[in-house]
Amino acid sequence: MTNTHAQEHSGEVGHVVPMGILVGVWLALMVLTYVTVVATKIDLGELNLWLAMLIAVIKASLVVLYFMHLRYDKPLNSLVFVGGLVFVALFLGIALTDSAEYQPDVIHQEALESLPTSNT
Amino acid sequence: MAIDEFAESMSLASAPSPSASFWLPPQGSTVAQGVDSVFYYIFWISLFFFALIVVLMVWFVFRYRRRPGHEAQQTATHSIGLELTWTIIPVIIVCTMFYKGFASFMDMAVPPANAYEIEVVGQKWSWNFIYPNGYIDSELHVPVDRDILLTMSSEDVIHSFFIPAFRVKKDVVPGRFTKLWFRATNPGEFLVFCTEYCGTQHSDMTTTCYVHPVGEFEKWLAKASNFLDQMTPAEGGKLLYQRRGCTQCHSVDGISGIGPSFKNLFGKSHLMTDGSTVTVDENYIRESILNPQKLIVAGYEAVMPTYAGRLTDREISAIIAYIKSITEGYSGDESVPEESSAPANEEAVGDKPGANANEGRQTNDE
Amino acid sequence: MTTISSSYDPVPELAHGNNYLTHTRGVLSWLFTLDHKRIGVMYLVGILGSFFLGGVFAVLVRTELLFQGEQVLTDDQYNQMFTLHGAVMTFLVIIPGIPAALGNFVLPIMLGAKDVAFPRLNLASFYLWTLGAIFFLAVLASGGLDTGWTFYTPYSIETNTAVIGATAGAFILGFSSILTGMNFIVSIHQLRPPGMTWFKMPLFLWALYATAIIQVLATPVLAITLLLLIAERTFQVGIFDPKLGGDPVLYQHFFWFYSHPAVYIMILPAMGVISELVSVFSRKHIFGYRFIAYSSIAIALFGFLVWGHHMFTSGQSNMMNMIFSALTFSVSIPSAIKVFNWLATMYKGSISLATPMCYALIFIFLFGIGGLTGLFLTTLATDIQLHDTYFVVAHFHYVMMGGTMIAFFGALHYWWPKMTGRMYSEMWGRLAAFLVFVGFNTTFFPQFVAGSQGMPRRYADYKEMYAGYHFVSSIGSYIMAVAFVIMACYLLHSLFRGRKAPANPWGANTLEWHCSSPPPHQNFDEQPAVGDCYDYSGLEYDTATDSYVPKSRTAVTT
Amino acid sequence: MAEETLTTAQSHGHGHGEHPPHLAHHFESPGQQFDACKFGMWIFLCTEVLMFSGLFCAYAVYRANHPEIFLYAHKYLDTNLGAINTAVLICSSFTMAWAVRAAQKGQQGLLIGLLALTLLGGFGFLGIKYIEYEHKFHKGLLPGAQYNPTVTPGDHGNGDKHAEMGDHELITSEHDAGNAHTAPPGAAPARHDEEPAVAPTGVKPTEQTGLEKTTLPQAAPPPAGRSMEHDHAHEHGMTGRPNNVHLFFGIYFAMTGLHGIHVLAGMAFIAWVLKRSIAGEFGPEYFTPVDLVGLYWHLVDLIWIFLFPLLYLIH
Repeated sequence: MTNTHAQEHSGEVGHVVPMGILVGVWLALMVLTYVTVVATKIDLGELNLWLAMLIAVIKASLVVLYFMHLRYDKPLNSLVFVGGLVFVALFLGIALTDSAEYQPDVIHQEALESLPTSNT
Repeated sequence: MAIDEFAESMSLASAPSPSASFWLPPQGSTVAQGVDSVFYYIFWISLFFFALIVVLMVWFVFRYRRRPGHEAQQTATHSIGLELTWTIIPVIIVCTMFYKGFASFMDMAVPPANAYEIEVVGQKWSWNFIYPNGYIDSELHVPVDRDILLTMSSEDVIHSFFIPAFRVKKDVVPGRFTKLWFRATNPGEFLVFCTEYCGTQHSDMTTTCYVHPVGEFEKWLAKASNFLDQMTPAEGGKLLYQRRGCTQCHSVDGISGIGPSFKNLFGKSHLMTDGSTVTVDENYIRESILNPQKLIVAGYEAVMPTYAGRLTDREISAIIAYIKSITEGYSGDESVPEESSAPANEEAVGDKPGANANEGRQTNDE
Repeated sequence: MTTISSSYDPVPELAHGNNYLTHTRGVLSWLFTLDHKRIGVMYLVGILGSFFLGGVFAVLVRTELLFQGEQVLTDDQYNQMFTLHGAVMTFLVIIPGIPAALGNFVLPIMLGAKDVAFPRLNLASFYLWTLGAIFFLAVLASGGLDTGWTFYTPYSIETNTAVIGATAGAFILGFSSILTGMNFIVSIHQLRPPGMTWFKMPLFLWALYATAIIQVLATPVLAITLLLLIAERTFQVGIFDPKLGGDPVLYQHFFWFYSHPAVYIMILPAMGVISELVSVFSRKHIFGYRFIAYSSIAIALFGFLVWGHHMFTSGQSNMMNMIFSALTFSVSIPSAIKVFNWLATMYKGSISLATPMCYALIFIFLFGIGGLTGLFLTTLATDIQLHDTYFVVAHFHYVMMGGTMIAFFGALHYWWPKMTGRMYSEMWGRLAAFLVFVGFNTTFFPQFVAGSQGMPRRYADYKEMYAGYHFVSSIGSYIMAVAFVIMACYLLHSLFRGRKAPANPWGANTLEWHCSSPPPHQNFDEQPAVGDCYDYSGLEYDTATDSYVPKSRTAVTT
Repeated sequence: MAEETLTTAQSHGHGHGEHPPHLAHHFESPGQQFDACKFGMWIFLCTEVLMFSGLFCAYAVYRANHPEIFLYAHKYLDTNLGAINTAVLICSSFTMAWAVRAAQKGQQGLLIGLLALTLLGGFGFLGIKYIEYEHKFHKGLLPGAQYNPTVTPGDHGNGDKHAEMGDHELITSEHDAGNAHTAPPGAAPARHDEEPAVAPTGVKPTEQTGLEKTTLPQAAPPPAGRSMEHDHAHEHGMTGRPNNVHLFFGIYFAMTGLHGIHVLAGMAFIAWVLKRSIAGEFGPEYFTPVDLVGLYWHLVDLIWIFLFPLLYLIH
C-alpha cells in the first residue's frame, strides 16, 4: 500500500483514482446489494447473518479502499481506521460474552402489551 | 417476643469477637478467614514496596541534596538488567496475588448445593426477606453453621446487599436475580448495609442479620411467621404496616405523603381522580391493596405497587383492622386497643429502635 | 529550509512588551485568539475556577459528615453535593486539566512549532469546554443532580433532578476532549522539527500522545452512552431500563468502557510532568527513557482491557470477573516501572527542593499509596469486601487528587515563569505544598480504614463505629482547603508583584526554555536546534540573573 | 456538536499563507498540510465508528439474548425501501468520489454537477427515511413506552382499514402513556434523539403510568420452585408476540435516527463545499475540503451498509 508515485512537488498532493476503478467499484457495490437482498430468500439458518455480514464487509472495504482511497494513502491512516475497529471488536466481544453468561438470571416479565388483570 | 428470647439465649456482650483486626471487622462467616488472609498478604507486600520507595526517595533527596561543591554525577541513563528486574519481579508478585484472590473468590462465588434459601427483595430504602414458609420480615434471621443462599432481586433501582462481617456483597439488580451465599460461624447481630447508591435514604437502608444459635432459629421462625395468632388483628396490622413498606408513603399522623394518611381514614368518603366519590370500607381498602391503579384519591399519583400475591387475605384483614383502630370515634365491632394495653407485647414485636431504621422514619413530603 | 542555530545559542531577548500576552490587546483578541498559548491560559483560568467550585462541594460534603446525624445538608442535598463534586471534578477539572491547560501551552513550543496542527479546532475545543461548563452551571441552578457522577440506570432514569442537562453537558465536554486529543496526535506526528525523532521527544509529549490516543478511542463511547441515557429519559427507549426489558448491567459496561480509560486520561499527563520535573530538579538525565515512553503507551492500551473491575459485585458473570481481575494486574506493571525509573533518575543527582520538585516528591509518595491500594481492588476476594466502600473513595482520591492534581500544581509552578513571566515566592510555595501533603493524608488515610471496616460509600449519615474516622477526615479537608487558599494568594500576588522571570530559571533543556519568558507570539523566529532534552551539561547557573544560561561558547563540549 | 467543529477542521486549511495561497502559516509545505488534514480526518472518522459501535453493541447484545424479538419485529420493516435507500446512498457515494476526482483534475463544471447530484442523493435518502418513519409513527411502532402496535407484522402500511382505528388506538395509548413530551403521532416525526442541547428538561416520566411494574414472582412458592432457566415458552405473550418487542424499535430508531442526523450534517457540509466550488476555490493544487467532506460522506454510507442488513435482512 505504499504511495506509489510520491507527490512531494507542491502541485498535486492527493492521488487521483482512475475513472475505471470508480465505476467498477460502484457497479460491484450495486451488485453486492442486490445479492445480499436476494440471499435472505435462501434459508441457511444461522449462516444467513454471517453471509450478510461478509457481503457488508466486502462492500465496506471496497468503499474504504477505493472511494476513500485508503489504498493509495499513507499507511498511518489505515492504521488509525483498523485500530479503531480493534477496539470496537473488544467492546462488542466482552459485552456479548458477559450478557450471555448472566442471561439465565434475567427475569422475564409478562408481555408489556397484555396488561395482566389483578391475580389475587 | 423474638428479640427478648434472642437476647437472653445469646447473652451477648457487645465487644467485637477476637477475630476483628485494625483493618477488618470481626470474621462472621467461613469465607471471612480466607478474605482476610488475602487482604493481609497484599497489605504486607504493599507496605514493603511502599517503604522501599519512600526510604529510597527520602535518602536520595537528603544524600544528593543540591549544595555548593556537590555536582550531579552522570550515571548510566538506562540499564536493561535493572529494567527487567523491576518488571519481572512485580509480574510474579502480582500473579501470586491474583491466584490467592481467585482461589478465595471461588469459594465465595459458587453456592453449595443444599443451602437454605431465603429470597431477598430490595426496594427503595428497605429490605424484605421472604423465608421458605412465605413469612416476610424486614430483618434477616439465619441459623448458625448452615449454608444460606440469598436469591436477590430489586423492585425499583439497583441496591447492593453487604454484610461487612461476612465479607459478602452483591448488587441487587431490578429485572434479574443475583445470588449470594454465606455460612455464619458464630451467633450474634451483624450490620447489613446497602452499598449501591439508591436515592434519598440510601444511608438509612440498613438492617440487621441475627444469627441464631443451634436450634433457636426454627423456634423463632415458627413464632414469627404466625405472629397474627399471638396478637389482635389490629396489632398484626400495625406490624404489617411498618414492615411491608407502607410507611414509605402512608403516614399514621394525618399528614398526607406520597399516599393519603391512614389516620381517621375508615368510613370517610374521598373524591377520586376519575370524579367519583368512594367511602372507605373493607373492600375499598382490599381493592386498593390488590389493584391500586384502579381507584386513586384525587390529588395523588398512581405510583403504588400492587401487593397481589404478597399479602395473604388474613394479613389484609389485619391491616384493615389496624386502619379501623386508628380512626377516632369508630365504634366498630373490635374493641379499640389503647396504645398502652400491652407495651411489652408491643415492644417485643421486633420494634427494636435503631435496628430497623425505616420503622420510625416517615418519608418527608416529596 | 530555515537556518538551524546551534543548540546552545543565547536566548534572543525580546524588545520589551512583544510577548504573546502583549502581542495584541483587548478582550476580543483573547476570545478569538488562535494562539495555543492564550487558549492554554484561558483553559487554565476555567479549570482553576471549576476546581474551586468542586472544592466548595467537597468541603460541604465533609462538613456534613463531621458528626453523626444531620449537620448542614439534608439527605437530598448531600446526595446532590457529592454528585456535583464528582461530576465537576472529573468532567470539568481533571480530564481537561493537564492536557488542555498546560499541554496546549507547552506542546507546540516543545515541538519547536508555531502552533498546534489545527488552531481553529483548538479554539473550538475551548468553547465546547465552556459550553459544557455552562450546562453544568445550569444544572446547578435548576435543581442539581443526585445520581452520582456515574448516572447508573435505572435510578438516573427515574430521578427528577436535571439529569438531561448534566448528560448533555458531559456529552459536549466529551467532544472538547476528543478534539484536543486529535489535535495533539496530528501535531506530534506532523509538526516535529527535523532532528526530533520519536525518541528525542520530551517524555511529557509521549504522555500527552498516549493520553490523546485514549481520548480519541474511548470518549465516543461515552457520547453514545449519554445519548442513549437522554433517549431513555425523553422517549423511554428501554435499552437500559429494566421495567421495559432493558439491562442496567449493560449500561455499566457502556459507561465503564469509557470511564476506566478516562482515569488513565487523568493520570498519564501527570506522569509525563513528573518525568520532566524529576529529571530537571535532579540535574540528571532521565533514567530509562524508552521504558518510560513505552510504559505510557502500554498504560493507554491496557487501560482498555480492564473496565470490568468496577463491576465485580454488580452481577457481572464470574467468568468475566476472573478475566478482568487478571487483566487489571497488567496495568499496575507499567506504573511500577515508571516509579522505579524516577527513583533511578534521582540517584546521584543534585536535587533542589524547589516547589515543583516538592510536588513531584509528594506525587511519588501519594501515587505510591494510590497505586498499591489498587492491588486490593484488583484482587477478586478483597474487592468483594472493599467495593463501594470508603476504601475505594480513598483509593481514587489518592490517585486522582494525590496523583493528577498534585502533578498539575507541580507543573503549574514549573511553567508559571514561562506562562506569566513572573516568579512566585518559593517560601510560600513550599509551605503550601507541605500543608497540602498533611491535609491530604489526614483527610484520606482514615477513609481507607473506615472503608475496610465496612463504611459504605455515598452515605449521608453513618453508624457510631465510623464517627472517629469521619471526624479526622473532615478536619483534614479543612487543612487542605486552607493550603489551596494560600496557593491561590501567592500565585495571584506573583502575577502583579512577582520578580521578573528569566528565560530558563530551572535549567531545563526542553525547547520551551529556549525562548523568552513569556514567549513571543510566534514562539521561535527560526527553527530551534534539537539536542538531547535531558542533557543539562551545556547549561550553567548564572547567579546574576538567577537563571541558567548556556555555557560560554568556548567551553562547550559537544 | 461535532459537525460544525468539523467545518473548522477543514477551513483551517486555507489560512492567509505567504507563499502558496492555501497554506496555513504553521505548516511547512502543502504536502505536510494535506497529510495533517487527512490524518486528522481519519482520526475523526475513527471516533464516529466508535460512537456507532455503542449502538451496534446494543443491537448485538439484544439480538443475541432475545432473537425472537428481532425475528418478529423486523417483519414490520419494508425491505424494498431499505434496499432502495442503500442503492441511493451508494450512488451518492459514487458521485461524491467522482466529484473529488473532478476537483483533483480541476474540472469545475463536473465538480459542481456531481456535488449537486450527491446532495440530491442525500435528500432522496432522507425522503425515503421519512416515509418509513411516517409509517411507523402512524402504526404505533414506537420505542419503549409508546409501543402500541395497531398492525400485524407483514402489513407494510398498506393496510388502510387499520388507518382510522390506528389513530384512535394511538390517541388512547398516547393518553395512557401520559408523558406529555412524547411527540404526538402524525406530527413531523421527531428525529429520535435530536441534539440533546434542545432536549426537554428532565421531566420525570411517571413511574407506573400504564407500564407493567416489574411483577415479582409470587412470594408464596419457595424460591427454589421457580424455574430459573431461560424458558422460551414464557417468552411469548398471549398474542404470539414476544414481550418487549419495543426494544427492537428502540434500537431501530436509535441507529437510524443517529445515522439520519449524520446524513443531515453531511448534506450541510456538501452544500457548503458546493457553494465554495461554485466560487471556484478548488483546483488540482487545493481541494482538501472536498476530499474531507467526501471521506465523511463515505463513512455515513459505510455505516448504512452495515445498518441495512442488520435491521432489514434478519433471517
